[in-house]
Amino acid sequence: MSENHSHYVTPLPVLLGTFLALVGLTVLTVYQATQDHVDFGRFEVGLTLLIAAVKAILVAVIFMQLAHDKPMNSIILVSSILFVALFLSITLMDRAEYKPQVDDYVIQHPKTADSL
Amino acid sequence: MIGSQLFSDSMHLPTLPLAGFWFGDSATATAENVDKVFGIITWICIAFFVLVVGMMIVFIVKYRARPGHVEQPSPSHNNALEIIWSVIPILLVALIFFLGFNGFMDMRTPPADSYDIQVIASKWNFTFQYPNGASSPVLHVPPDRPVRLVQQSADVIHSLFIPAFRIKQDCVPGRYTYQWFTAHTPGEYDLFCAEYCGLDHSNMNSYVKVHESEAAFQEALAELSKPPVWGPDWGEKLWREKGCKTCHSNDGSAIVGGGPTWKDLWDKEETMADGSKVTVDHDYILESIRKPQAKIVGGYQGVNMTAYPESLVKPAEVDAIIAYIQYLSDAYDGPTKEEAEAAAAAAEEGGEATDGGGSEAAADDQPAADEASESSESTDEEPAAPEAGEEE
Amino acid sequence: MIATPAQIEQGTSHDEKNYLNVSSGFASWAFTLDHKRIGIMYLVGIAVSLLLGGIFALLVRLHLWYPAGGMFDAKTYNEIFTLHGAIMVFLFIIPSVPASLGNFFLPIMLGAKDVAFPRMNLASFYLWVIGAIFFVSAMLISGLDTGWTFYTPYSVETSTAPVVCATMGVFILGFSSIFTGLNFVVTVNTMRPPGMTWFRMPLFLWSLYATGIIQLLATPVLGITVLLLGLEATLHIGIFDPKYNGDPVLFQHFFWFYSHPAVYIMILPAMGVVSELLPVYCRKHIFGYKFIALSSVAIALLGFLVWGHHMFVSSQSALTAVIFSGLTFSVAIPSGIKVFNWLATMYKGNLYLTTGMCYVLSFLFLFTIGGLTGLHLGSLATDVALHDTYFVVAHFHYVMMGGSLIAFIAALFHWWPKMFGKMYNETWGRISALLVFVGFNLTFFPQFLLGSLGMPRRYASYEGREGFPVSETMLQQFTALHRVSTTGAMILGVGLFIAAGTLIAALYYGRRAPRNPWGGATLEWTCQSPPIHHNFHETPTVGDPYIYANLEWDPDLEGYKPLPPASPTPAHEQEPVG
Amino acid sequence: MSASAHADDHSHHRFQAHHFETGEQQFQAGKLGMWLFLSTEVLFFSGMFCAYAAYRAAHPQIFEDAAKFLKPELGAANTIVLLLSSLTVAWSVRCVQLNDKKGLLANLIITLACAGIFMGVKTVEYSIKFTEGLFWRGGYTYVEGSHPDLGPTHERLMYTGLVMLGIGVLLGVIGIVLGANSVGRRWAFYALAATVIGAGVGCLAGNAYTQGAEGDEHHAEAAAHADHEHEHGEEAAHGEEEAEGEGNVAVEDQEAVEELEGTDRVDGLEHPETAEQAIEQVQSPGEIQAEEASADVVLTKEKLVYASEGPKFPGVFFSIYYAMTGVHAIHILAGIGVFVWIVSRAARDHFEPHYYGPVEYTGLYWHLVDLIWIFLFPLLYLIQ
Repeated sequence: MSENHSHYVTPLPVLLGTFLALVGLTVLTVYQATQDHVDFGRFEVGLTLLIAAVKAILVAVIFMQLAHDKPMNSIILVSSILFVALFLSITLMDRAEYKPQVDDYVIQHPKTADSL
Repeated sequence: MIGSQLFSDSMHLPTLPLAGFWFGDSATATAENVDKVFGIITWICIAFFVLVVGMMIVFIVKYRARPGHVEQPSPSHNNALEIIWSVIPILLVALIFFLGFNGFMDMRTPPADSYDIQVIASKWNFTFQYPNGASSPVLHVPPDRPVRLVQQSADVIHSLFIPAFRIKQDCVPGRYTYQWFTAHTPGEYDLFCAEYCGLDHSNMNSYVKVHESEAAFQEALAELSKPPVWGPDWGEKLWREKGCKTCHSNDGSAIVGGGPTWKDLWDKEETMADGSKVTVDHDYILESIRKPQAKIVGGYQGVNMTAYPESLVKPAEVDAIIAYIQYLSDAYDGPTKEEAEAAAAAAEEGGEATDGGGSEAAADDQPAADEASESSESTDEEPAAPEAGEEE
Repeated sequence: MIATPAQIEQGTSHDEKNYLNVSSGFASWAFTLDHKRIGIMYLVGIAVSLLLGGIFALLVRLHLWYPAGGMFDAKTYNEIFTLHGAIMVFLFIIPSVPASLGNFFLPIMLGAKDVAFPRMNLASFYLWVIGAIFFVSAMLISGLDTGWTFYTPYSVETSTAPVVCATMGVFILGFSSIFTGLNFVVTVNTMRPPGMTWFRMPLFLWSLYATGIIQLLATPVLGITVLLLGLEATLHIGIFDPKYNGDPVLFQHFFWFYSHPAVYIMILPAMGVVSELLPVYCRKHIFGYKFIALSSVAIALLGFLVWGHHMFVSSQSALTAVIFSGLTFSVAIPSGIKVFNWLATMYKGNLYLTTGMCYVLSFLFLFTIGGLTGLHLGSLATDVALHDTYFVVAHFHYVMMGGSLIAFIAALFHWWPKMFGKMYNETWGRISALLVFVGFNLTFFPQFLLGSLGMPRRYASYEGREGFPVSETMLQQFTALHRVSTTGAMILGVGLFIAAGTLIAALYYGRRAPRNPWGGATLEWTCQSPPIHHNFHETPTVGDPYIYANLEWDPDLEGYKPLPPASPTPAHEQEPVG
Repeated sequence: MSASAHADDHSHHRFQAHHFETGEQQFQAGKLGMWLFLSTEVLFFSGMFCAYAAYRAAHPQIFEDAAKFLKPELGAANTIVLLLSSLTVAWSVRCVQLNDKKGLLANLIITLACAGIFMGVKTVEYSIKFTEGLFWRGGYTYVEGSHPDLGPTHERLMYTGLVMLGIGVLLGVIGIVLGANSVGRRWAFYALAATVIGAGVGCLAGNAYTQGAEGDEHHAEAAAHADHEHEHGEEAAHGEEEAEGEGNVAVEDQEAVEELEGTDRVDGLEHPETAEQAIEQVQSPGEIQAEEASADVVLTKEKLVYASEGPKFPGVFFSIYYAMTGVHAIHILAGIGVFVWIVSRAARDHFEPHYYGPVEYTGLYWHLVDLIWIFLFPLLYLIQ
């Protein structure tokens, strides 16, 4: 190790611990989705995505070292996610709004087996 | 109905002379409102334009570099000034937004009792279908009655635009779209396709006919719902209106990017792309209309004809088209026009005699037999035309 | 601007090898990592694109002289307007100011030797070339008739090969654009010299920084959009094509999420150019520096919130339309702030009407009209009437051509002496500016009237079809206005050719340019004309880039030279803005 | 951190570009550039996430039906493989910071092997779907209830895996021979060998697992099918002549449609024939039928829409599946290419604690690719 080195070096236990946590969360989410005992109904998707988000944050903060990096880099990542949210939210809101016009048309014009 | 409430408020705005300079005819209340909003915005624009360009010209004259003239000290920033020229525009654009919002909500909110006309846009035609089953390439509307256009598209995106009504709405394939208007001035107004839709986009125009009275409208509608008695005549009309014309010639000429000509097509033995041979008969033509990709004549593989389901071309119309194709063949031996008309006259006489002279039936039940079931169902909802009785 | 001893001894090092003659041969250009040479190569490519797009534009105008269309059949006309739009947008305007002038001047204005990633910079240029080749091949295959917007399902229904070719081109050009933006943002962030705080950066850099942000955040969405479009056209993945259960309106959301911010990729650098040139030619400190700088960033960010105003009649829901209309007006504010600040900068100045200044004034006039007519289109009720008509065509030409192109030409005249070390002919320059101004207004103002009368855009003829003629009054109005417009276009074309001729003639016949012909106080005027390979011998010191009191006209140099640092300046002008 | 502290005390390392003042400036510029690039990647993928969300929101049924064709176990295995590779990448950065060349190379090689395994498993998944006809919308040929013979596919996959193992070993040997006098070249071959061997292992393991799982499934399905037939016995008695191949509509549904037509008129559109058409053409994909076989059926508007979308509609799910995983796989391939180059440079001692930017940047890229998979996996495989 170079003594005057100033970049943050992630300790090995932290790396390994993060990895184990990630594997644990993966097992958890697969179990949650495939078992039949507990059904969260419509919250299932949200729960699955929540677990994914926790995993993503672990990777970003520890593996990608955002915790010990310049704040600018975190700002970049967060703002890109904000723009994705903007894009998705308005587009999806619009689609939900005009869905009836599509549905009515689809019912009136069913596609048959041999049409495209 | 907040929209129309607010909308009626903005009707009190003074008329601005500028609108007349920019726009042509206006035939709806919506159009007048749009013109007013346009006028207000334009005046605001002119005020700002004069301010900016006027100051610019004054500065150019006053401060231009010339012998003996040097720049004068002045502050390089002034927060109060910055805030003033940020806030005033904010207030003005808020006003403009509000005016536009009012008019728009009105445009997008058809009255509950509006008269529905189906619009089927296809390359490169609009077909307007009326509740009694009649259809036409020209939009016929009654005066002073809200009309809702229920729009769909058979192929790509089109947009129905009536400049004199200041309305426009895309016809999007795979869904319905709507717009409405109440035309108050009878006359004929241009109608355009405003969304680029390919080769003949610029020829996808038509016109709106706002009739003088409800009676005249009903009369026109009754006239429209009579199919021409002679098949080839009707077929030729369909050939023009349904867009067949753009790809299939009727005189033997070849159309670039189009399909086979209809001239002498009947009974011809065609060689398909896969080598098989097919004789052009009723079934083959029907299939080619419903499922154009099923059998493709050799040499036309790249041509991608749109399928025409029953919603676009009814069975009777297919028969008319077939009659027209038969007529285009040299070997045509079907009835002549005179014979057909004589036969129809005879049939009508017979029909009248047995009918007992029902007055309502005369107005609506004109369509061909195969359409009767549809029209009788759909006319239930139709408010009875007040003048229908007087016509008898 | 505080002068350093190194700058005072200007004129002595005139004979040093500059970036143009430091090495020669094809390879020395083709593989150069020098941002200046890359900028020049971009400039050449962009000029060729402009010429090509301009020829197509003139063909369109000539064709519309007659109501039935005078020159081409409908198919050819559709291809020509598509190529005009696509070439102008993707190959010309988007890279114009940033990739050529930005590349050349951004590092110099920062006092840096190069951009942060010179190799990526070169890659960006070659990606542009490859993208352009794809476009040209789409043109040669012929049949690209979708309009530059590639709306589905038409774009997946018409002939596939040219569409796939063109979308591949767009995809690649997108990466070129991303690389340029990324380079600029990183360079500005990490390579500012000591003393150059954020609020001491020249405003041109602020605008390029804001542009870079848009390029980074918007362009990838275009990338995925055209990728999915290509897959739709070839494999029918059913995301955008209703025939396969896709949604064409979804495509429009995807497309405009990029393409609206792209409008600001086009106009922001132009605004930066104006903010840079105006104070120099007025000999005044820019008014409201902070407001102009921050309004650039505000425009960049607000530009992402308004894409739906391209879709008011495209059957997006009424709710969405109302939201987007409201947000659209928010963009008017920072644009207005800029215009007022520019005007205030002229106040009590000493205005030198050089060619550059003439074009800048032209910009102010045209951009004001372009911006104000945006109000008609942002307002919902009027947009329904005006959408997809010539009103829209006129509006965006006033903004993009009257804005971006005019500012681009202004910048070329302003910086030409620095880039090539030669002065151009001022008389011919002013003539070109006048012709362009007159021709432009004659071309596009009638189009506002055409549009409000109801003339739809992208029409190959305007007499109506057989059996359905356009009404007589309309036809007469359309014909007259189209003819005025076509006449104007010819004048505009002549003006642009004279401008190009003036600049090219300067290379051969122009007198040698001094270091600082206009008296600018930004760092590029402290280095030699043309600059040496590494721009500066040592990192220059930095002050306020808009204080001109320390510069003095020297008739011998025929340019400005710095006064000794001790010279007193009026207190209010020294006041730091940052 | 240390930008200013660093500025004065460092001699220029050999890879410092001329236009940077210090190595630290270069490092930070590169890192910022990489983060900006990653933000563009996030936006790039957002388009596909948007398409996913749009279609899922409109047709949840389709997505749940179609997802049953994906094997969560394979996805989970791939997730863990990618997480492991993320760990080794982070670890390799730590190694280079600590000047541990052996650790750096070892970690990078493991990363590449993981990338290989990931691609191997993906090959298995894609091959099997192609055999079953589960293509994107335009090419979708899957027929409900059909069970294509997967035997030849499994066989082919097994040979593919074995061939890959062979190629991997061969690449290793070539590395030893050709790289005798170039350590960089030798390690580049080792890196490639590790990737290809990984791919072979992934292919074989994935193949073996799916083959085993299918066996079980067939048994279970056969049993379930018998029950199913039983339930439907009564309806069959009503007489469904056109039952062959196309699927059929439950008779109760017809009444429901009539009821719907009466009550829920579709926005003023009077097309009496269309509702009938819908009934005629409802190709009830097995799922609806199975669920709605019970007595009290109400054919909701949603179900009517679903039935009207056409038999190939589930292809839209696979369009999005292939687009998302395909683009992701392209990113993995690009990452593999860059890592091979990094291994080669690392072997040539190019990196040291003062200059390791390329390792860090590539690592960031790799983490992002992993990050995207973290979202793809539950969205595509775990929605039920």
